[in-house]
Amino acid sequence: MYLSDIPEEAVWAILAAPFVALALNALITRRWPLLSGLLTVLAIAVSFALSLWALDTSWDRDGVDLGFESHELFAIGPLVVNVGATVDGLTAIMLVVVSGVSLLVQIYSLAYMKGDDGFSRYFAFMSLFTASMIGLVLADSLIVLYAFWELVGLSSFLLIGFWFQRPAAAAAAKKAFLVTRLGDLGFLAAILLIWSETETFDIAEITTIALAGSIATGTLAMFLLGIFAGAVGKSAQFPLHVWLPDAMEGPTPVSALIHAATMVVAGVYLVARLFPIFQTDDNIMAVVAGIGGFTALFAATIALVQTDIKRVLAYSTISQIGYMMLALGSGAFVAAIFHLFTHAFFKALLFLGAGSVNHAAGTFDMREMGGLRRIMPITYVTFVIGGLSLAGMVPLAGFFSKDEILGAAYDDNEIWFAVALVTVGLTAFYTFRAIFMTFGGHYRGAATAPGGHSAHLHESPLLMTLPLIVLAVPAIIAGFINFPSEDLKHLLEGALPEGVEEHEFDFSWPIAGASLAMAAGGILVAWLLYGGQRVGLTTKPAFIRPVLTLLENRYYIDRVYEDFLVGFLFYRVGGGALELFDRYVVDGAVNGTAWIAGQAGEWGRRVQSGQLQTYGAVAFTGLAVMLIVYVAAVNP
Amino acid sequence: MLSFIIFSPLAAAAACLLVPRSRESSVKWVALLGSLVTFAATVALFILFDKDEGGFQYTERVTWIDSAAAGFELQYLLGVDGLSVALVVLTGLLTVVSVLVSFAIGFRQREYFFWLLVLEAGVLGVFCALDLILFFLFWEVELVPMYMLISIWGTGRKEYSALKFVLYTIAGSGFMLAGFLILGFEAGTFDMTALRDMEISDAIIPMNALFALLIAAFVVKLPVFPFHTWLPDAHTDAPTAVSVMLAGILLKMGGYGILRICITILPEQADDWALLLAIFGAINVIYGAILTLRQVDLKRLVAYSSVSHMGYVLIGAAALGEVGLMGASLQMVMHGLITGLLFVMVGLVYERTHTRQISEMRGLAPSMPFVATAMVFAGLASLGLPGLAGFIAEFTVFIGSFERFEAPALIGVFGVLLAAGYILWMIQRVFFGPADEKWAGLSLRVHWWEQTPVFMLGGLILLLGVYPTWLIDVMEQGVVPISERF
Amino acid sequence: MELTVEYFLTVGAVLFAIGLYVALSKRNAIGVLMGVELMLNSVNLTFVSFARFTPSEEQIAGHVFALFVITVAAAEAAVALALAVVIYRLRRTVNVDELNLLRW
Amino acid sequence: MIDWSESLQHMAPILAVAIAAGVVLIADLLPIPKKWLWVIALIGLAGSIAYSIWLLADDEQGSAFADTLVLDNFSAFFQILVAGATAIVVLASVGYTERFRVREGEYLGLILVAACGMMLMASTTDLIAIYISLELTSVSLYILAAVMKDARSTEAGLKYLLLGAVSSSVVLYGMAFLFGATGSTNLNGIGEAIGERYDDIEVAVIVGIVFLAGGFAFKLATIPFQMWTPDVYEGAPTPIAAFLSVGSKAAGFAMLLRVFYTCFADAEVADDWEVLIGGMAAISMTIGNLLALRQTNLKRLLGYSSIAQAGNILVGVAAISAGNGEFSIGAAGTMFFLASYAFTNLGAFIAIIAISNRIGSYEIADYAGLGRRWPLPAAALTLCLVSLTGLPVTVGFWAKIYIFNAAAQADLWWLVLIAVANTAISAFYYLGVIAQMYLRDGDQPIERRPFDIPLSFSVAATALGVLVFGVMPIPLIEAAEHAAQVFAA
Amino acid sequence: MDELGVVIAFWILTVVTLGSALLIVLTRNIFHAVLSLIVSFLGIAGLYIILSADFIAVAQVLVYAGAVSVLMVFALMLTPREARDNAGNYLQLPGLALATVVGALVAVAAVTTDWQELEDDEGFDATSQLIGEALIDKWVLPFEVAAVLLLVAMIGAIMLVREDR
Repeated sequence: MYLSDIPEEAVWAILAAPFVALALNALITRRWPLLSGLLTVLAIAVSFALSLWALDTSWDRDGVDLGFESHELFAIGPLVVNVGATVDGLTAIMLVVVSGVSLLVQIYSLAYMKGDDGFSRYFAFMSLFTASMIGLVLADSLIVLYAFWELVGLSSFLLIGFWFQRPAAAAAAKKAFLVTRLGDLGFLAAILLIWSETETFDIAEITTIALAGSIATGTLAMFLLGIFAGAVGKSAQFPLHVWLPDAMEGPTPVSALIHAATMVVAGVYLVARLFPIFQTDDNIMAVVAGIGGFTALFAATIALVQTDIKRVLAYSTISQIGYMMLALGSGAFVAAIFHLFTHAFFKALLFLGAGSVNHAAGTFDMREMGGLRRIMPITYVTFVIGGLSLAGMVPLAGFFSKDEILGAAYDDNEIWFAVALVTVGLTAFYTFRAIFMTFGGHYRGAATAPGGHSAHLHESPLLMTLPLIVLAVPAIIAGFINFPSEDLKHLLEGALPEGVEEHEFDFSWPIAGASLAMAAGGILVAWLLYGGQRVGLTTKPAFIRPVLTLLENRYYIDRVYEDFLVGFLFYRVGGGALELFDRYVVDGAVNGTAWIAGQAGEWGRRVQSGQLQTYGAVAFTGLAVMLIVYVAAVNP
Repeated sequence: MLSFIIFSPLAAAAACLLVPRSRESSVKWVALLGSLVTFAATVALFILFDKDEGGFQYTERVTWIDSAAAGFELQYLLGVDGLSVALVVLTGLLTVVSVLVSFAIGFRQREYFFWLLVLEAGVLGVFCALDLILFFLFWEVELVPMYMLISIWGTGRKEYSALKFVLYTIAGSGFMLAGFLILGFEAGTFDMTALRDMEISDAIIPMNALFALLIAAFVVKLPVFPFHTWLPDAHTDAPTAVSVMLAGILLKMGGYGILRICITILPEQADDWALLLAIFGAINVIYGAILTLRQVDLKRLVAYSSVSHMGYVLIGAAALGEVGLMGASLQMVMHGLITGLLFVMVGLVYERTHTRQISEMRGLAPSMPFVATAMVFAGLASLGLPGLAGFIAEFTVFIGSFERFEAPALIGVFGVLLAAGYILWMIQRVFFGPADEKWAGLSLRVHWWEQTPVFMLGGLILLLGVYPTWLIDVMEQGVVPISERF
Repeated sequence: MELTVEYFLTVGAVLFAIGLYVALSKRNAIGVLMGVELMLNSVNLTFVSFARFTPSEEQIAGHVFALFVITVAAAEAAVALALAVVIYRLRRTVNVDELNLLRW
Repeated sequence: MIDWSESLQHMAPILAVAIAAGVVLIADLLPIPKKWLWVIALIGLAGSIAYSIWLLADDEQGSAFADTLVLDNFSAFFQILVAGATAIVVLASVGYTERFRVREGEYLGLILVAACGMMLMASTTDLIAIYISLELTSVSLYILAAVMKDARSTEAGLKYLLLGAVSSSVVLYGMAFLFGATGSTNLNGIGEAIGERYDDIEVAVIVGIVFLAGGFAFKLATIPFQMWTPDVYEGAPTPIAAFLSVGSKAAGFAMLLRVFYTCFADAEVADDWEVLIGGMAAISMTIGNLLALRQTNLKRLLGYSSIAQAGNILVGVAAISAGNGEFSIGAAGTMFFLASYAFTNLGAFIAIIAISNRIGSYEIADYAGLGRRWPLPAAALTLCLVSLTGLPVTVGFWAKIYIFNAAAQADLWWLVLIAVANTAISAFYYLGVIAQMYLRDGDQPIERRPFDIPLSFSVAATALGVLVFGVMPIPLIEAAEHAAQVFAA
Repeated sequence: MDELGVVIAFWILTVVTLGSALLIVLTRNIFHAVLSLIVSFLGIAGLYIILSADFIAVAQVLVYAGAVSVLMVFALMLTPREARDNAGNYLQLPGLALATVVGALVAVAAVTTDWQELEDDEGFDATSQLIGEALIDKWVLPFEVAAVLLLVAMIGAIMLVREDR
């Protein structure tokens, strides 16, 4: 629109800048923490600027891939691994989201992480994450995408476990890595499968081949399921959602960037990237929609009872990604990315707000907060904006994107529409429950925060509030990018191959009205229960208590996974049995052989009694046997 | 050139013995110098190696024992192709690493470095030998040094472990020898270069049994379930440097043998056996990984992880295609680097804490940041993180084997998850968590001889993970002729 | 009836068996030696029978063989008895059962 | 009639030793220093070796004494082997006899006579001559085993004698049947007769084969006549045990090869007995190795090891069908292995003599820490044990490969498999001794004694042999193959 | 060989030989055992005569029945009375079984083999000359070796028995 076309070198520079920051952080600036931070911010700023350029270029080209060449990394016979950059509408949008949110979060972190021992390490990891995420969206081949996919997993692991001295953080980091990797197995298997079919990793080529129908439906379905498994893991969809709430052990900016705005939506991006193939198979689309819809509702219900503000947001994230999956499953490609786009802003905003609250209160437990609106006005206002956007109040960003999803769901499958609609209400409820508990009423916290420091309640410094304010803007207005303008649609549809249809959105008053009503109702209920000085239900009816217990224990899914499936069944029973097998059967056979040989030797020694005639008797027995056997064998 | 590479460690070993007892502490410098010379030679070999020219290079052929009339003609026949040249360099590198990490060895240093360098010579010989009997000779050379190294300088049940290792190896290699002799009788030569141009279709025992004999030593060495139990014992009780050598190079002798001898010489039988090999490879991966998860001893954990990782070699080799074989070969080199690094790190941890029980460690990261960082790095490489060496190899194995054997390949993929499980679990328990007061007083000092190997190995792991072409191009020269047999 | 070589061979075989039995079952070392002498005698009988009944290059060879066996047996007996005397001197027994310092 | 001059010339290597024996016995009676006796013995042995080599170089071959004795490559090989082994044993005995006050005259004389007997065993081709040489060897060795005249030594002597006598009755019975069936005492005659009418006399020949193999087993120390071995090795003076394990065994194998490869070479017969011998080999090595596992006394351990090694050597004998028209590969393997074994086992025994002379014990436990405290003999012993295990770079490695190769060429793959499995078992106890010397610390006092030059020389010679032929085995192999040309068919 | 006298002599001698050999097994007194042994040797000598082996028969009587037996008696005399029993060891029954098997095997082999017997042969007239000639011609080597053997045995026996310490 404004600039000339972006050259390939500049695209690579988007990726390279944070990598350079990583290398410098790791090798040189360890001793000067502030320098590390500034360096990272600078690098990401460069990336962001270039990303905007890429977006501009992409806009000029109607979102169609710019068609950069792939470069061969290595080749083993038919196995050729190429590295190349895809820059189409989808990528451009993602680039901007990733580098933009990242930039703001890094600025925020400069203040938030101040004084931490691992300040430099933190920014190194953050650079690694940003670079990997950029690589992920740029990748033009599945294998490179997978590589960066794993790297973002790694950075997520490193950042969740950033405060590794805390056992909970260390455990959460491991859990996050392993659970996502479980999904990645499907991804990897899908890559193997598709390679054995097509002998290429190039996404565009695979898409072309798949659309041409030259891959058997069953095989293609297996491929898509594998890919979707990867997406489910990374995007914390049911049943692999368990890692995300625990991941809140990481520093809050990390949660904002990685576990709300960018990495967790990589699954959505992946499905969107392969949307042309997905949409060929209705069954798989139903699976995607089903998982998404179910997760949206399921996670929202858990969020209802959480007392940790970050966990509320975490379950909210799971739920919102469920919406995106539902949209994709319903064929609403644009709606999904639209929601991804808006969600990135308001959810990052909410997380950063929570971090700001924590910065003051020293805790994330909402039962120990309250009344913060007076002390932290900027945080309060921006948080409410984010909350309204999340709840889907018109005319904030969240409303428009969610409305498109509801519309698509309605056209596709009414059950999931109903579910999504209910979830709107729940979303509004838990969001405002959190707002009321945190900012409303009086301060309930202890005089001292955990760790013995006195809680010094105050508004956060400018470096922290500035990103909040900046993020609040798109949280409000980002909706207009696609409604009513359809700019986003224009950009994204270019990324789809010719002939691939996506769901056409028509604004419908009844749906919008219902959605708004649900949201308002949710907020109202939240006010009734938590507004003012209220702290929820004082007397709990009998019928609701088991439900609450179930929700507070997150449907016992974590417990079943960790304690029963992995801890008991796999580790104790399976592993234990195998260990015993290894020790007593396999190794036992070895030692047993040695023992038998030794015993035979011992027994033989005893026969060697020193008694002369025994020797003679043995000799003649041997002789007789030799003769008999010989004669019997020769049979003269 | 190859003779120089093989015999220079021997010369250095002899020099180690000549150091007077009164100046025993300087023997490590002699050993370091010797290993560096050898390493330099191997690097030169790698650089000078002409990857565009086929066949074996730098061949040396001298008739050693000429008793052709008795069907027994031994040639001192050396040569390298792309496959062996990579392993030769790996050996040179890991020996330097081993010598460096042995700088802290406190007693009987002369003998120690003597045996270490003799070991290197034997291993180099295995990778360069092109005559079956010569191969066998070098194969056996390694036994006495290993026995001595483990049983004198080891820890724990060191004699038991050393003996177990030796007996297992001798038993396996004995059957291999039987196979060689039967093969040689049938073919009339022990010359591998000649054998690989032959079609051997008949022997005094069924051909598939002959294949089993030939592979016997290699499945013990690799090791393949259920012949693996010597490995955790030997690794655990060996001194650090020997664990590095053992896991880094000696296991590769098994994989190398399978590629160079079993598959190359008897392709038809390899085809018959492929499914079984793949199944056992898959068992190895899963079985080894699950047992790794159960380990409470840090070194044993790494040892069992080797069992798991060597399963990939088998899976890749069983695919019998260019990609699979390449994957197996790559996995050997990469695993050599990665596990070498892991064992170095375990050694450094042990040096500081004097325990290997994971339960006794907790929150070590602040007490030893360098070690912790390097260990995490090595662990990530081991669990197949893209961008590090292990991923390239494992991925190639999966691609290569999936076309032929889907299920073993997928089981192998599952092993990647388990690998993440045991590595992360180990890291979590050892380095993360609140620091234990027990370790508060540990010196933060890291000696240069501890740092150097880490940077050498770590740098290569990263380099190969990002840009492996330079290695692949060379190795392909050796792998393609094998895959062309099918 | 015609006495053929088989008769003599059978006598030799039975004698060999008896000699073996004596050698295996007697506790006294000299008893064992007696058994051995019987076995050698049975061999001699066999040789001489063959010399009488079966054709050979040198018909007398059987006799010569037997003669050498007799000679050697005598020499061995001398050495054996000398040993028995020495052992008796050292250990006050020539009971084979008790000569088991060397075992296992 | 006998051409005496030619006959005597053909047995000159044996005569040289015999004359040396006579001179030693007479000189013992004269009032001259005893050390001259050793010199005389060594001169006789050296002369014998020199003469054998000269005869070989001259390609002087032929039969003697009406075909009861031949001089060919085969007998020359064994004459040199036996004389060499005897010389080493003599060298190792100097200090030993002094320490235990054994009378040098008789001791040396008997050793030389036994050596004569062994050389005759390898050279004679007539059943009667074979028998009498066998007995000459045996009787001398019976006495030598008992020469210490203490309880253990005499017990060993008596056991050795009585079992030896029984075994020779078995041999004789076999010979009698062969004689009766073929009408000949000459090996070639027997072979021809069997070739002509095997079907008629099959049963008698089978009895002959089994009884000869069984009876010879006594000399070879293989099943079924193997049980005396550890007892006698333990009780006999150590140099004599070494002599038994090398010289007597080599002569026994020479005899076995000569008889079986001449008389029973007919393919129809050989197909059957190669399985018999192979079976004996397999069982011998297994029993020897298994029983050695739990030994605590080094001499007994070597006794069992000698049974196992004899099993290995029998593998070569069993491989009669491996031939190439030029020479018998099986026989060549047997001889190469014997030569290698001579170096190795003599080396082991002599190193043990050297060590045990000083520490006064043959218990393995008392060898603890010797690797540090007395490195050179310990290194020599280690080298020999490594060679016995069959690991490179020692001569035992090549011997094992060569002999297994011969078996593979004779289609005896099952035997090769059993043999290689046994190698692993044997490694266990051989390494156990090495472990004792290098891994543990011990405080068994090492007695200070004057430097024993002849003993040290023999240790050095054998260890060097093990090592040098470990690198360059081709001279030994060629010698063995040259000698095996006798059995070209 | 079908003259009645010879046949009868054969059977009598066989019975004497084997019977007295069995007596060695059965008698409790070792002197009686030696006496039985002498009788058995004499019986064998008789069988030799049937086989027209006059020289061997004489040698048998002289060496076995004479020298060896006397030697045994002599050795027994050197040991005290209580050491002179002729008891059996634990191998009584196994030994019997084993001896029976071995004997039976050999006997069966002897009977089943088709020995090529001489036709109408009357045996040797006198053997001593034949033996003598054989010993200095064809088997002169064994003859000389036997001489050495006897010398060695003598030296050895003397050396062993001599008390020099």
